Amino acid sequence: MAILADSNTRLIVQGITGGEGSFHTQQMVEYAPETIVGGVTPGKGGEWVHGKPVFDTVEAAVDATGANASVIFVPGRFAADAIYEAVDAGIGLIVCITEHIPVHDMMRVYDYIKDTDSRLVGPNCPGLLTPGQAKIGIMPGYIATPGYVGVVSKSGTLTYEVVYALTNEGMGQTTCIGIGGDPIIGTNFVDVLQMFEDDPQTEKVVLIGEIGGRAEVDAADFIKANMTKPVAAFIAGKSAPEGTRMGHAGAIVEGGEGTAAEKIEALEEAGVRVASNPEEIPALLK
Amino acid sequence: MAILADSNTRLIVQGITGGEGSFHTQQMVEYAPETIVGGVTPGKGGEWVHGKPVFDTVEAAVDATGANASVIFVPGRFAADAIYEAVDAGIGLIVCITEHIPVHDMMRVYDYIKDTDSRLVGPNCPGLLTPGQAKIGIMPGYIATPGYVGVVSKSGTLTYEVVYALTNEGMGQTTCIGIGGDPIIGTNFVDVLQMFEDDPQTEKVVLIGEIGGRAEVDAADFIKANMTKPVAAFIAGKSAPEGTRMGHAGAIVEGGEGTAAEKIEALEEAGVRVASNPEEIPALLK
Amino acid sequence: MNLHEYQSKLRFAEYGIPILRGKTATTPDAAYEIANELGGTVVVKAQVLVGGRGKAGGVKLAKSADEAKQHAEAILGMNIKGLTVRRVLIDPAADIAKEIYLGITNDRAAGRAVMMASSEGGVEIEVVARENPQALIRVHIDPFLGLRDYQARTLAIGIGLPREHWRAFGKIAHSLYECYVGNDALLAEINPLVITGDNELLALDGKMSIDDNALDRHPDIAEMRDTDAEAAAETEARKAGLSYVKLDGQIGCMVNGAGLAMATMDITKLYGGDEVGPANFLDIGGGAKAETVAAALRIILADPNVKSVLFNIFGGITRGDEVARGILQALDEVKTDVPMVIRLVGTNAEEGRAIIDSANIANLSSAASLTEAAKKAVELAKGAM
Amino acid sequence: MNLHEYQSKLRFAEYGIPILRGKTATTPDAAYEIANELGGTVVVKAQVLVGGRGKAGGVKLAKSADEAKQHAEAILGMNIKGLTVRRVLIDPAADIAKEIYLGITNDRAAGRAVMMASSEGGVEIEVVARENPQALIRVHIDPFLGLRDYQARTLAIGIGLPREHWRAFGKIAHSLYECYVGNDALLAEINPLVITGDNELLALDGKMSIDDNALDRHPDIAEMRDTDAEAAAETEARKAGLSYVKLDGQIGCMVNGAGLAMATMDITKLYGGDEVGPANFLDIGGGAKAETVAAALRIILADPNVKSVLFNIFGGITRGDEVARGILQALDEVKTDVPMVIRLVGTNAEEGRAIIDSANIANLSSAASLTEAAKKAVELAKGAM
Repeated sequence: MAILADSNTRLIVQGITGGEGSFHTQQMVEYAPETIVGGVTPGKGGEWVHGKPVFDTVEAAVDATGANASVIFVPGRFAADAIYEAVDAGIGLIVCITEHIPVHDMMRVYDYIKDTDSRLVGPNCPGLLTPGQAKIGIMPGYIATPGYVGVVSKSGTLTYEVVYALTNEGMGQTTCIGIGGDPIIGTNFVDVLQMFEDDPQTEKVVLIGEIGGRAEVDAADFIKANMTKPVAAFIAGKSAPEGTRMGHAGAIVEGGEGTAAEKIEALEEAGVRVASNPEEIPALLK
Repeated sequence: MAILADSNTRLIVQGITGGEGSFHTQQMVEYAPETIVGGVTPGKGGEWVHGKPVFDTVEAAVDATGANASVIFVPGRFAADAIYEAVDAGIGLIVCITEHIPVHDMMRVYDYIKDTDSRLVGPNCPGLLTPGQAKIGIMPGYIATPGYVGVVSKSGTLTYEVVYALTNEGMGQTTCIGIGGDPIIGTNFVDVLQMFEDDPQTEKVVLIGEIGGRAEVDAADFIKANMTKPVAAFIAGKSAPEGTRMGHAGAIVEGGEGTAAEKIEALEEAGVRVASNPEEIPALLK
Repeated sequence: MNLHEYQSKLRFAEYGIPILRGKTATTPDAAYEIANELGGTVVVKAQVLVGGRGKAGGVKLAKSADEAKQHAEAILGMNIKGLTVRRVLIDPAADIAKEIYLGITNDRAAGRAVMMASSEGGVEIEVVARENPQALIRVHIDPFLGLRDYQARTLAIGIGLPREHWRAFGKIAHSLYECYVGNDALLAEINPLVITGDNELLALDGKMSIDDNALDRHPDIAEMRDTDAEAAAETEARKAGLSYVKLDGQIGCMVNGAGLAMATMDITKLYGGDEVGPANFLDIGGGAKAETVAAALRIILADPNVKSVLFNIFGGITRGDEVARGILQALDEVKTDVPMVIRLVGTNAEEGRAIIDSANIANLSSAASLTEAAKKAVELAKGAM
Repeated sequence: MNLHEYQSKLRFAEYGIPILRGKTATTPDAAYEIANELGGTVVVKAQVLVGGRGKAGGVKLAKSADEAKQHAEAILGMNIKGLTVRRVLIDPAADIAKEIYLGITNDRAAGRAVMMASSEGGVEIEVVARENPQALIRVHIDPFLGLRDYQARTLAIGIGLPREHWRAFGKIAHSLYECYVGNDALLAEINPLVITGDNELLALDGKMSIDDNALDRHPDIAEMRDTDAEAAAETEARKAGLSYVKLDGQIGCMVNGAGLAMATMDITKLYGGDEVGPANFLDIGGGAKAETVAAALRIILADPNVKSVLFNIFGGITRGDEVARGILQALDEVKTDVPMVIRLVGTNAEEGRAIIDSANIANLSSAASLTEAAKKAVELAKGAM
């Protein structure tokens, strides 16, 4: 078991012929060859990339391959369209790696997708990894190993850091998922926490948050009310000054809201063990 | 029992202070005083019309009165907005009497409302009447009497004609509903036929259609597949020439599609008894 | 409201769809000037709001300005399916390699716009839909998202358009969608959309129909209404707020409500058989005010075929006695000898009928039911023939 | 990207929001001219991208052009919270009867835009939200439908606006929404929106923040970027495609990934305590190409406070040996004596560390874990102080 993706996933890559798309397709094919069934680039239908067929539209790809998941590598200005196309073609899991999508585009996407059966992860996220089974996105496969810890994070390399630390301590993972740090994202902490709570294989959960917004506080409320499994957390940006954006489009403390301190307080109050250094996480889970 | 509205309905009138709104509010209040709980006209909050309080917004009206239904009498260019306001305020049944709403406005309304819990009847319809219990819209109350026949129609006065004929023959009605003849309407024949089929009090059903579109053919397919109760029908426009619009925004035979002949054929094929004169309907139901 | 080809194509051009830059003429001399200015071979096309003008001889190729003038002379004033041609469009002749179809309209069943493409351009889309339905590719459009790139691509792929044209086709599809929405159109159609010998895409012929209910937000379009293309009576009815369509029969029908008006037509036809039938569709709308009834009566009686008149008024909320008085007042204004039958329903309908009867108007009688009224009107019409 | 008050208000005006038609000056003489032209009492307002300019003396009333010139002289060049004032706006003085607040931003939790109004204008909205939350009325806006009339009305009613102003307020709310969407704004705020003595509504002060990710579709806005308001290093970093924020500490941090960069800052602070801490946030993005590392290093070393540098690179897909070579190449370009610690993770990380160590660069050492690296960098910084 795992969440969202496993060895039965049938994934297509939107933007498969682009530089990023092609490179990461190769990585994904190497990691779990059977799970990658094709790709889409308009006008390149009929070509092959890393042994996988390319289609002109998502619908054509779905018809030919029975794809049920898609990962998006197209440039920012085409990304919203790629998401709409995947939704309209009935793709159940859409993982958008693309960064720099304008907030107004994402507000429309968010509204459109919520009344459909599709789930969007991201945008501007590393995707997800179910060790030994499926890799959707850009998370390096070698950092993870199968096991019983679920990892959910707003971040990219910081996630790798924590997953790598878990693996080094012999604590394998069910699924590692980066939900992205943008202001508007398709899947939030609470959604994933619920999935981990429901997943029989996941025994413990790691949450990696950062300054900005109140998603971590909502997560704390959810954990307090609904979670039976132990949760450890790290919140990045304790030392960040107010009013300054720290890289991520969402990482900014505005009007005193969204500080690391208040998030840590809420999480601790919900019984979560919060690390002051990401390398402490494995110890907190023991 | 009845469908959509009964003596427990709590109705507000959007556009209650206008000429049409005020006149028909009076009619509705006379018919079923308890079912009318107030009205909305922006800027007129605090006034009273026919003994009913006026509010500035639908939300305020719902908060104060517990309204669960709304009837809309505002002019065409404000009608879409009035529908959105009613939907957003959580009104379950929205009956739009207003005519001349542009099709492009209605396509947006139709799309917006379909993912909500609200049902729209109309626009450009006479509304509905559950004899002895509730009157929502402009159908004259005196033509109907309580009984066991459900009536659904695209038309206005033609509906009155049929209902009046039923009443004169001693055949009372459960609910009479005019769905409107515009190209895009919120509730279609099939929706209402399903409700009549499910309504234990309704024993027989009358369907009144007209040329244009294929709603009557869809209704025939539905009746054939799903209905156990007897249905009689009349289709107006047998003598209408192709390519000419007959009053209703939707009543036009285009490219040979939507003729009365093909509708009558489909209905008869589904076991419906189709009248060649609306005054025959009561006899066909006996 | 339907737009002429030249009007539709100018709208298309505003939205970036490539068209031929022809001009219109209402005289042969003007046609000569335009053809001369354009140079080379031109096409002279009747601007008339009806299909089948090609077969009727309303579209002609001209190799010279003189020839264009001759063709214009023949086409201007031509009667095509009852409409007189008052304007021709002179377009440069196009070098056509391939004709396709692209159109958009609202799909009632889906509640959405549907864009359709077919590799068979120049053919009426209804014919393609009927005879070769798999050749017609459709995409439904979310009214809030608008046409998506992938949908335009789906159309291009579906009609087998070579890849080199996808980009140009996609731009035209987007433009057509924007033109459809921006003008509150019920239909916007490019037929044919041609690929030229130079591999360019070009809208050769176009058709738009605008939603009458939205004309108040498009005053520029409302001004373009071609009243020449309407029967005079229809123009008059429209101005009086009535909905009127002239038919071929002998019984003038005046009814409140469109559905009831159609039903009334149907019943006169039912009882009139092959001999007499409805002379018109006419919906006078809610109530029966004297001035509305008078206007309607004038329009009905202006038709020389009319041998009897049938009033069918279902009063709804209005009282029957009020309706009766309104009708008498109207009859006072519009004097006529044509026999008339009136059938009134509503509160106080009996009082209404009594008022009609006691007015003792020789050519006006009343009936209790629709069936009775229709039969009477049929007999009266037959008697007057 | 934040816009100045005058830029925001000009955008508002484009969308039909009433503003005062003042002008900006960069010299006292120009301020005199503007005040003279406007006549009467004027307000001289510092244009600076930071709050609290009023308290800092950056907003002054002037009864004459001479007085305006004096105020401009005092304000131009003034330092407000670290930013130098280079421009003043001269507006006619307004006759204020009442101040309200109207703003719109995106609500992350709802995934939608939220428009907010408060009867307490002129106060920072965060303060209202904290101290008097029931005074802040909010409506969430469907991105496809846009602001509805009834929502504007809900705001007007909620803040107790007299009915006579609903219409004008509604128009401004719609315009502000259109301005927010049309400019891809993250925030558009009128504060205060005033009711004048003549009962007119007027946007007296405005603030807009534009989505950096959308600037390529707003080249006109991108050109308005006020690089004076950025630290020079931030401008340089932005041009190099780096995300850099200067902080007050002594340890320069170079990290790939924003979250990891923040975590690295936090850990240097954790181990540095009150004595030393992070000198910056710096995300070099994916991979670690030599030229990117070199540009980042130059920016870090330009800060005279920096006493040690900490590289924390999680190679992801990239191989550790490649990263190590990229860093060595960069160090070859940018010579420095500042002590540096490098911590490398990724495939072939050990090989990478071996390459670093064998390069035998006196001031560069490697560490295996983030904790070890941070502790080392702290020690090195303390040692260099």
